[in-house]
Amino acid sequence: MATTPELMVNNLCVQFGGLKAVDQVCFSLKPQTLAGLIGPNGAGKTTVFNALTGLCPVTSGQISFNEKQLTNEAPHNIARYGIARTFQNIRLFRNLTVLDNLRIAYHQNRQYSLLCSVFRSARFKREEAQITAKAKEALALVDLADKADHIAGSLPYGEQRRVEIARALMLNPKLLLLDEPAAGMNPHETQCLLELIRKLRDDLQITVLLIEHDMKLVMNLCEELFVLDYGHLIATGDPKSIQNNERVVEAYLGGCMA
Amino acid sequence: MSHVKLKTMFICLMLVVALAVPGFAQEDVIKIGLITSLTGSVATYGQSVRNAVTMGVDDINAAGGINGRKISLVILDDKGDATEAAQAARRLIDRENVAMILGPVITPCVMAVAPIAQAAGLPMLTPTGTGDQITSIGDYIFRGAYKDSFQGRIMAQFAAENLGIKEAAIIYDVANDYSVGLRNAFKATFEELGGKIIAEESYSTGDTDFSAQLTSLAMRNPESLFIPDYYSTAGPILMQARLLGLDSVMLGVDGWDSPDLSALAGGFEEGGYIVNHYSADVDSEVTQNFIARYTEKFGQAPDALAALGYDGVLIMASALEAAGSTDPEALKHALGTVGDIDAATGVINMDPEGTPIKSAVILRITGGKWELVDRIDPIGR
Amino acid sequence: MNKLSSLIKGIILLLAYLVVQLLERQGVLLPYHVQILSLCCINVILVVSLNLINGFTGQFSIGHAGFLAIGAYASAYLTVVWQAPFLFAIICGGVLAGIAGLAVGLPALRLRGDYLAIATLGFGEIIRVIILNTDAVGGARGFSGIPKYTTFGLAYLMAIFTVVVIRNFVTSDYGRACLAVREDEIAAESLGVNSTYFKVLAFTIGAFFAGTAGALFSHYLQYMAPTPNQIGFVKSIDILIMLVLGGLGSITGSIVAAITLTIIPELLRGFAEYRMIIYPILLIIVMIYRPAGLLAGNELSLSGITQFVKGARAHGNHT
Amino acid sequence: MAWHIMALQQLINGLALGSVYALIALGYTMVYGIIKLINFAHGDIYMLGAYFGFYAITVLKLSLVPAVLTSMAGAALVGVLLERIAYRPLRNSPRIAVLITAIGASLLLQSTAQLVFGASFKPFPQAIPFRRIQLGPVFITNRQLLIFGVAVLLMVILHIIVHYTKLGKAMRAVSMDKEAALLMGINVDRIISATFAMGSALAAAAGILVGMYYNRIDPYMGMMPGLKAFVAAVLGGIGIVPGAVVGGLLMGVAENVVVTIGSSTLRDAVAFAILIVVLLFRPNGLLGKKGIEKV
Repeated sequence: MATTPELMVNNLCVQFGGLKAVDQVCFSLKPQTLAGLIGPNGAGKTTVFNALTGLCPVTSGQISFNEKQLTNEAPHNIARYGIARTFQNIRLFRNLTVLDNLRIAYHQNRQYSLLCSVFRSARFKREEAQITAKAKEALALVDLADKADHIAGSLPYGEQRRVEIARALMLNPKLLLLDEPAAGMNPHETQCLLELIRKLRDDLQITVLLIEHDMKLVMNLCEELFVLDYGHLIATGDPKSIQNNERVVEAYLGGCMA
Repeated sequence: MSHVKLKTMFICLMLVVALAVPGFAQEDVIKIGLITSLTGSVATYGQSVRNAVTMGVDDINAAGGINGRKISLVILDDKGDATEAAQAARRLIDRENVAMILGPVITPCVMAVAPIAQAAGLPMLTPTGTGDQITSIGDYIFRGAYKDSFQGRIMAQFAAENLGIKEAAIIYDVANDYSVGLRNAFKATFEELGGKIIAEESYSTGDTDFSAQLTSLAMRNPESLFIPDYYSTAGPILMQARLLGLDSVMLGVDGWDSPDLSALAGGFEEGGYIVNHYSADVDSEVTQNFIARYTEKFGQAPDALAALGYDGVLIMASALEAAGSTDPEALKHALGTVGDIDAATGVINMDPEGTPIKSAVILRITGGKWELVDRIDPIGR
Repeated sequence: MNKLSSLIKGIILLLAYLVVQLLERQGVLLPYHVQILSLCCINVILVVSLNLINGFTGQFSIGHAGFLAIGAYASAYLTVVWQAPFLFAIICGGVLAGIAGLAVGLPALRLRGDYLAIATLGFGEIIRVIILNTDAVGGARGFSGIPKYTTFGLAYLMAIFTVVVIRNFVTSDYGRACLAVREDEIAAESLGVNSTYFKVLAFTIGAFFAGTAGALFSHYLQYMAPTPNQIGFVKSIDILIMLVLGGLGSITGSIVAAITLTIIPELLRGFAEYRMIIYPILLIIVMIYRPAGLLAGNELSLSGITQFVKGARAHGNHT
Repeated sequence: MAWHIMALQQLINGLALGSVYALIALGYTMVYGIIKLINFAHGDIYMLGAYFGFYAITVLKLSLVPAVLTSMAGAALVGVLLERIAYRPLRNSPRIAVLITAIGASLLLQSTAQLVFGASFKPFPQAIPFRRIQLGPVFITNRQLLIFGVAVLLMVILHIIVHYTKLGKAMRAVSMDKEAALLMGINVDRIISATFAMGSALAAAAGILVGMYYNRIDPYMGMMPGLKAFVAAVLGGIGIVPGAVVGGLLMGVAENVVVTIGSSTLRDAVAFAILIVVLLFRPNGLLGKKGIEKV
């Protein structure tokens, strides 16, 4: 396993008007780690994700991924470098089929040209078949192969979350960012999710960074944790050390009482 | 969707289709098609023409028809839209088998219909189309109105020669071919005669506020102002011009001729000059008779378009009579040669080129009445 | 199966053309009817191309007549002044309109919804005013003397071409990217879809086809006038009405609506003043009962129709 | 007239024209604020208002103020009925469907008016005399003053209603979140009806004023001013009451400036170009707030 960090975040600051949502955050991720980003509500976790994926402008600081500068790149370019994500409030293309949701994500890897698609060349047909096969494969990975032709918005919540993960996988990502993947799941579903994420990391050799409030999942799954509070990174370490970190406990308790 | 709703919709549709099937035609009549604008923003002009044409046709039928045959009129609406006018023309030619087309009313519609009539070899006569280019489309295309260039020239000559005006300004509708055509002709002739156009402003069809343009014009203080547009727009322009302090001599065109001009201009039209086909005060019995009967029948005095529409029927009738049949070739020949038609807008002589030769009058508004100032006999076209 | 159904569709389309030709020769279909059919084809092109922009990519353009105007005038200028061959003129008209579409697509990057609608409307009116002030194309007098090159056959062929190209486009990766932009721009971006590019692309392709429709139109009517109902916002709104009536995002819906709404005013013509009362009432009734359009975003398909004929209950939601 | 005096005069003209746009735009923006509908029929309600006023003065022989009130009541009724019949069944449908219905309603009102009132242009009865008020080198007509005054007055009244009355509070609640307003015990249907009534009454007042100002009414008088007023509302930031007035005045002044310094043939094109440029820099209109999309 390589030891040089894959993702490096250096002094990241994100400011909305006068509000510093993320302040001087530094962390790095080694390849194929299962990492968690935790912290009380409003700590700035999703903002870090948004900054990483280019969805909100970085005020200062740098983000690099495999030694490429990603700071303030357009989101679609970041996707091309191999960072995929899911969203806290599931952003599936609700009116499209599950299969189409996945096929859209293959966009960056499509080779055929506009003319090929308009005139339905052999190349187009071959590649479309490949895309469909790949999408079905990804669906099978999240155990939803039989739902390919369903309209995405009509699926139950837990399945939608899995479709979103499968869709992210279609990008062939090196880093997968999961924003509260277990939200709204029952304990059984959460357990399945845990196994799924582990399997994905092992089978596809990807790095996973997730935001999660379900501490049981986080502690069982993650190998490394980053704790955010009011935009500051207050602790880093393995789950054990975090559990015993006083500042973290205080932040959470303070968060509870507020 | 429930089946009941589907059914209702279906029935509605069927009803429409059923109602839309035209009635049966009789054989011993001469079928004439009228394309005019009954809906849309120029409907007011199109309805004037429709009223006058139906009145004219009723007159002819009451008097026994043409060579014993009555005229049956098929009226189709074009919404003031060129595409629709073209459809209407095809329908008249192919389905209604009309002997001749009257209309359309506005030049864009005429220009869309003319190539169809020409290609089909069916005579058509627009009573009101003034665009110069209309009659050059072909030998089957005729009109009852002046050409824009004729009328614009008459007014320019009158202004320069009779009124001795040296400087003129123009305000015109840039989106209306009638207005643009008249402006071009006026400008050309006026400058030819040594006059100077010191300022020009324009507006678009549908505008109601002219204060910006008129303020600009007022700064140049022109000796005269030429307003080539219909009464509906000329009226408000006249009012706003006077209120903004323009005291130029106002020059107008036949489109001003309407009983509503005075009210629309708020009385500020006083002293203005227009070119017109006829003078209500002095002209023939036909004119007087037409005005009286139209007013009685439709509850309002006829405007220029109504008079032209009525004359369109008279021209058509004399041509049908002269041709003796509805044979397109004969009818075309007749339309180009009939003459001495005593019509509501004066005596009309047709010309094979398509535009009638008729005299023009210059009228002046004095004390709220049109007063004859000058009569100009046609000097060619 | 796929090949077979394409073949069947091709044969049906060919047969339809032959039937029209035959009926015309027999005198059953008058030039009047054929002219209406040509207009139907032109409107199909306009509506389907607007569907790409408004329906599939989720933008809100009400300036489509501006593209039509560019195609119509440019091609007419080419055939009248330069005596260019018609096909060349059509392509030039389309390309010029496409370039204009590119220019209009740019504001679309910053504007959304009603604001974009107003910007496109403004664009359409700017085009119209420019044409109105260009003497080389007749200005307010209109552009006359355009040769009658548009035949039913050509319009029919172009309509089929447009439908096939746009259908192939929307069912390819390109089209899926457009759909993604429509559904959720942020998610689309995070999946690597350059939403800017696809918005502009949709505008450009839509405008190109509207331009070709314009070329067909000017050589159909033989005269172009820069009036609002010919090339202005009234025309744009007419196209929009057809699109929404057929259902956003449904190509077959667009076709059905374009044909229906071209024929209905024709059927109503005899009603004179009442015509424009009946037409909007019909429109309102249809919208109330079918707010998502006649086909509600679904496509009519051969298999759907056969299923329907067989009385299968599957008809309804998915065809 | 010197150049700078003319510029000043044109500014006055522009403000008067802008007031006309603003008067119509107010109604657009109110309805939009509540149900996010571009009420295409608004321009035609304005036309109906002018006709109601016309008949109130000529047939019922009312004087100006009662005629205006009658016409406002009539237009309010039409507006409420329109919403009930044509828009309410579509409240939960895609916005575009309602938009098309609104276009249909607009066509219907135009052609019905044409059939009932006649297609011709009618001179509006002059209920007040013409007067020019000299202000140093420039002047203003009493009608321009009236239009300007009424536009500002109505804007102030609307602002007060929206911000300081119970009805206004309810309207703002409905415009923010219909479901939540419903849960708070607000009768959403009634608030929407009230909005349509108010918007339509405003349009009717505008119709009469404009009819008097320009001295001419016809069944299609709502089309172009309606379109321009809508553009003005968008320019100011649609859904925002002061935005309608700012947008309207700006449009009016811009059109006059174009005529003064340039060519009047290109007036509409330049006006629209200005609009597009402004929107590019302020994508939500001049007074519009930036909508932050939550990720």
